[in-house]
Amino acid sequence: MVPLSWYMVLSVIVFAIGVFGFLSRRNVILMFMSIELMLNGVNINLIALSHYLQDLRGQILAFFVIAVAAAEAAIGLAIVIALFRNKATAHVDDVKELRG
Amino acid sequence: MNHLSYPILSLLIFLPILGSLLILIMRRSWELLTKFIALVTSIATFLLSLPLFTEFDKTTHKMQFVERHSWIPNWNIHYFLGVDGISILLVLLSTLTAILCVLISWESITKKVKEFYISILLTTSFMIGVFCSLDFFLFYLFWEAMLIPMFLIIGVWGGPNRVYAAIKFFLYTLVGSVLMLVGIIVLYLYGGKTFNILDLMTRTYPYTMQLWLFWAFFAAFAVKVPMWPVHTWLPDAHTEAPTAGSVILAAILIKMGAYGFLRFSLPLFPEAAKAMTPVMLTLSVIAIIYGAVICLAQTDLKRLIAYSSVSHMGFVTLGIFALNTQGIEGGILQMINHGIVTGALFLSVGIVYDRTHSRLIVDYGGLATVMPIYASFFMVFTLASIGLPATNGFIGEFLILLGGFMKSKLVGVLACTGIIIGAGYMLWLYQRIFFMEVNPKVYGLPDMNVRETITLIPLIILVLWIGVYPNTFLSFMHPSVAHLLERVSSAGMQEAVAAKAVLEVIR
Amino acid sequence: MELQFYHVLIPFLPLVGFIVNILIGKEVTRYGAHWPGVLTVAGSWVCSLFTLRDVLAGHTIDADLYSWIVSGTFKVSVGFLIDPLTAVMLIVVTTCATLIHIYSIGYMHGDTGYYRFFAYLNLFTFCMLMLVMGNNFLLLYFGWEGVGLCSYFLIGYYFNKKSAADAGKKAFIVNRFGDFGFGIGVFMVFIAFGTLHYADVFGNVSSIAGQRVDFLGFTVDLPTLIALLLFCGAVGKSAQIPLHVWLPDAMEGPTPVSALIHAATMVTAGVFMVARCNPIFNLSPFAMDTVAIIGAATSLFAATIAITQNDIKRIIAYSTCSHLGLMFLACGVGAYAAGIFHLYTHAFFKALLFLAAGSVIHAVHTNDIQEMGGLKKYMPITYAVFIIAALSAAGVPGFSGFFSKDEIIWSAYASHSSVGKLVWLMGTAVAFFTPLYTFRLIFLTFHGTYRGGHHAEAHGHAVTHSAHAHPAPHTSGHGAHDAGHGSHDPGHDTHGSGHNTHAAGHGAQGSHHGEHHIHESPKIMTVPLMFLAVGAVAAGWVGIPPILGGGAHFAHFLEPVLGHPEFHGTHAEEWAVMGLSTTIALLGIGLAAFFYLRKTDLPKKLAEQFSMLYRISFRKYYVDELYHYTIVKPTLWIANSVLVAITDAKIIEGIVNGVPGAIGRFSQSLRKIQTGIVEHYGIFMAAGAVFILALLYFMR
Amino acid sequence: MIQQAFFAYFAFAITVLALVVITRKNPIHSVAWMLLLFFHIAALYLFLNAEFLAAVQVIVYAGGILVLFLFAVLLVNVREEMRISRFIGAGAAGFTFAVGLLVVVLMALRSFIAAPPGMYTIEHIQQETNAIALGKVLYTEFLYPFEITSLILLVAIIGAIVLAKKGLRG
Repeated sequence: MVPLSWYMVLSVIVFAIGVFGFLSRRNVILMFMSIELMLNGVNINLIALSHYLQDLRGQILAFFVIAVAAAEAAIGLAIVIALFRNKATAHVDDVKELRG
Repeated sequence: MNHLSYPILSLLIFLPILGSLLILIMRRSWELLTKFIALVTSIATFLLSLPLFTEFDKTTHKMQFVERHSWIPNWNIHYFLGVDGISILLVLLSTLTAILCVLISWESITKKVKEFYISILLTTSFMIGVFCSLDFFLFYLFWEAMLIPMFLIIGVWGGPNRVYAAIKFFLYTLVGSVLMLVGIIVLYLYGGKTFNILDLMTRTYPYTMQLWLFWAFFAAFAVKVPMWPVHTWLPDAHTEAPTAGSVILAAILIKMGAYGFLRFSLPLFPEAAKAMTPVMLTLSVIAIIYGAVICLAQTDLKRLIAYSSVSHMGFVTLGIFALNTQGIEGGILQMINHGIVTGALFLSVGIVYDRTHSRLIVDYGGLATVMPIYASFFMVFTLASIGLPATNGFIGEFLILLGGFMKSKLVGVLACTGIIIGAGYMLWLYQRIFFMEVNPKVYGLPDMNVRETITLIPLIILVLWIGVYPNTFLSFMHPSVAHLLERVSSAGMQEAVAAKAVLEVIR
Repeated sequence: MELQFYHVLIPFLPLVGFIVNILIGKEVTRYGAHWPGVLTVAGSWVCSLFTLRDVLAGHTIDADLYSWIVSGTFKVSVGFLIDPLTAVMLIVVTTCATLIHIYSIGYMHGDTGYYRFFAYLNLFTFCMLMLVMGNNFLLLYFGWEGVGLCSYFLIGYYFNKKSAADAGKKAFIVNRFGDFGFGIGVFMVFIAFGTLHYADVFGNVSSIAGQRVDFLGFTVDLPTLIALLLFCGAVGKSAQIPLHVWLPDAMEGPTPVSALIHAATMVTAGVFMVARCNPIFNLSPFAMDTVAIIGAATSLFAATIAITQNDIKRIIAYSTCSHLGLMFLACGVGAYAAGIFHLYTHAFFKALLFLAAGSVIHAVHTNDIQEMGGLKKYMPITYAVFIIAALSAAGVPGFSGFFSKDEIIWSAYASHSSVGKLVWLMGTAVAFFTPLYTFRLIFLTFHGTYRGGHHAEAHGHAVTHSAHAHPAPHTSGHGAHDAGHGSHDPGHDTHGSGHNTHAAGHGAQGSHHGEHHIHESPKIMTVPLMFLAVGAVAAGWVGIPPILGGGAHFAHFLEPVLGHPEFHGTHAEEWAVMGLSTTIALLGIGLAAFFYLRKTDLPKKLAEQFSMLYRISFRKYYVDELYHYTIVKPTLWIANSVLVAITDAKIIEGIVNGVPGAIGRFSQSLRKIQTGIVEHYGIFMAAGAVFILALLYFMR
Repeated sequence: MIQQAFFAYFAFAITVLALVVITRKNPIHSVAWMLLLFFHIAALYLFLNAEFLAAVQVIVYAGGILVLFLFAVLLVNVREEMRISRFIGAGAAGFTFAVGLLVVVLMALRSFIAAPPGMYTIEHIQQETNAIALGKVLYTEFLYPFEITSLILLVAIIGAIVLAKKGLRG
């Protein structure tokens, strides 16, 4: 029997890798992938907990996470395309409209 | 209690709101209809306010035309309205001013016409509300609500530097009001969980607390008046505001401060008010002289009149804090007078501004040749402003100075110098605008048209009426002022009695 | 006796005239504006005569019309007090006003502001009558300010001209300085007596005798304080030192205005007020002495200025100052009746002097006596009345001025006043200067040869332009034409007296022979002159002193109001004083004749010899300059440089704008964090997450 | 023991693949590696008796989202990243905070205390199958969230169309 903590550690590691990717890459698409990584890390944790605590709510939450991830990917990528059309770049550091 | 069969004060407050709602559903292209609705509404409000004048019982200090309904029972908040001798004239002045503002803006406002008249009508409604409210919550509501349309009037329809002026006006008044809010909450908590102003007035508060509350309320009222040294928003706001905005500011809005002193500061904190009298008198005298001297240096017409307001309102606060009958009655009368005269001066300036689009004094000259009727009207208001006998300004200033003189001779003498300088700057202004050679820039300007003449005539009548027979107006005040003074002086006696008792205990 | 209808009509008839002319003058009455103007004033005059009859019958009326201001214990009414003093003033005011109104019909003929002129003149008459008839101090103040206002309007009547507008403003503001003291005096009266009603104040006047009050940190004698404060107002209104500066400038107004307001009536209001308040003044010897000294000093001071001036109206204006000083001198030594008597005779001869001068100006279109001369052959009537007025002013026996002036000088000599002898000396000196400058004026104007040809030529051209209304402005101020209201030529002092077509015709033909076209003024102007001349001769006969076989009826008439001063002096002394002042006056006339008829080059030489004295006199002792540099400039400097530039802009606005500014700068620095780069936001987010998690974990 | 071994493999593979995904220069490669990563995660779900979610993982992530990514990558300039440095300047900071996060959460994990187990035992789920058990809970207890999720998806669809369409018009 694999202990719960192993799953949790794995989940944290995947999440941290996602964070690292998000912070260090400048390509928007890769940043989105990093976000997906983070979400997956969370999902692993949720499903593992659902399994070990014998409670389906974990799986349902993961299910919602996947749904939201799909929505987010759709919108995010649409934004990327719009951005690329307007500025011909997919690099976040070229986008400085928010500069105060 | 209200002896009329209908709730007259509520009608006065809600009629302009109704009118503004009606304007709201107008199409943008129906400008003329919009204007007429605004005009009819304001005239209707004025006519509706006339029963106040005729039905007012001048023998009692009690609140009249009272309406009281529970509003938010949880916090003991009431919809509580009523007027007495102190507020009734201001209500009437407000309703009159509304008509004049609508008339004077008839042609000068060309953009966002709908919104403008909505703002004017809302302002009217809130002004009346401020003067009628007898519940602190309701009062504060109107007091602050008033800022919004006024802010818009300055900020949207004002001159080139309007945004700065509007924000300055807003922040200045807001900072003062917030301190008053704190004061109101303290009163609520301390005074038995009620916002009822009349109830709160019957209580006595510890001296230290009175002092703190006095200054909290002072912050709000002094900014509104405006007293020296928190007056600097006024020139900017007046200068940048459109004519109607200046008129409302001058005629009503800055009266709210002086009204606040009379309605709240004196009866609620009588001992603090008495203790602070020297400070208030000093500030008033500084305002009178400072405002007058600084007028001599102005090059902008509206700015000059704005600074003269500082000086004239200095007289009002001087009268109020002279704490005697003559001073306070003079102060109230001077509030009305200043509303009429300065309002009229701003209207007059608006009339030429519509023609020349310049507020600079150097752009005028010889107008008496070009616009003789206009020059005559302006002359009457100038004379009223410098307090010539038989105009309203004289009666007010005389009573105030008499009151001030009875309080302290030094104050009286110093305040009198304000009158000399007042004559100086107003006549010099008049000379530079109307006399001497005709400035090519004003060459061939048309004289006042019928609409403009109609706007100014009621004010001329009031100027002379108050000047020749002021008792019509003074008689409204006598019982209320006497009651107020009784409250103030008896508080001191209680204090003295208490002090004596303490001394005896110590012995 | 109750207040009669015609008593009330006296002041209000001219008010009706004013209202009619100001409302419909422009459209309806226009060049018939004199009808409402003159008729109402004449009506007042008739009513005044009835009133005089009542007063002579021994009635005194003190009645209220209505309650004016009521506030607490302060109650004041609009009401009239009619007693001998009022009656005298009513006669003086309405008589002069009526004659001058009639004269103005001719003088102002053709002016576009014709209706305006009569409206103001009526308003003035109303205010002046309110001033003299009011039964309380506040009504006195009302009239006081009202006449000041009309004076402002009328001095600045040619408002397109800067000097006129300036002069009007100056008059008003200088008067405000006086009124400042007067107003405080009124307050003090209220504080001392609890009322402003004359009867109550003067009835209880003994209650304040010897009282001392605290005033601005000084403990002073209450009657002295009140008297001096009230006197401040009189100093302003009656152009006494140090507030005399406005009167000569006031000559910018049309000449009838100078005659009515700045000679006969308004400026004498100060004397009237002091006389009216005599019970208060009597309580304070110090205040009385001050009044006497200031009066005497002004009298001498103005007389010495008058001998060097060249402007015909200014000379008369300084003469007015001087005579007003004499009246105060009389009041100051307790001889109020003498002061009022001089006021009464002065009104006639000074109004006559002014109107005659106006007639001259009307003919020659200049104020400068150096450009006149030899006019007696062209203007015989004017010359004759001028001589009469001058003789009366100079105090030549037999004329009105002699009796009043002599009474003043004798009163000064004979009074118990501590300064009596001093002011008597000064008064006698004035008696020398008065004929000197008056006859200098006459000789330079009417005798010798005409010196104004060149000027007439230039003037003719200007007028021609003006009359033909060239579209382009020629001289400064012609802008008036362009607006379609042009009527007068502001480039010239008095041409504004109207007569456009008339004068233009002259100008056109008279450009080379200006002298030939000088002629006597029309009847409408000369007839009032003749009436006034009768007054200037005979008005004083009602007050002939007992020593000359008269009954001093005037003083007896006023005795109920003004009391009877006690004099000490023998008949011999009285004869001596009278003889001295008369001799000196004749000497003055002789000297003037010597200088300006015989040795006409002598004055110039003397002026060069004593150039400093001459310049001081010519520049009016530099008082205007003194005020300009000590009051006007510093005030404006404070306003501009200190208050606007420093206090308001720097200190107050600094604080006001400084607080939001500091917040703004703080926000500016915070803004830099918003780089707009997504990674940075991400890193901060992550850092925040780490921080919060760590916090939660370790703080657990 | 076998379970541990399998877990060890999958855990290792997931970690390595995740690292590979975020370090590729070419986004297309990243997408490809990510596909593999998602299959591994789906397999891990199977170990945890979540068959339905494993299927959803494959269908939605691998089949839907990744294809979307692929389209996006193809639409924008894929080659660009290769010309510029792979990481931005803040890479070091990112690394620090990622590691910090890892450390903090791992430390926090030590004090994790499991709640008492619920009613959905493995036997119970196996008895009525995972999908049915999940469906019952989802459509009863979580009906409103579920509906809201559907709304979110609808909004996302419309939003994506609007955003993309605007770009096309420009």
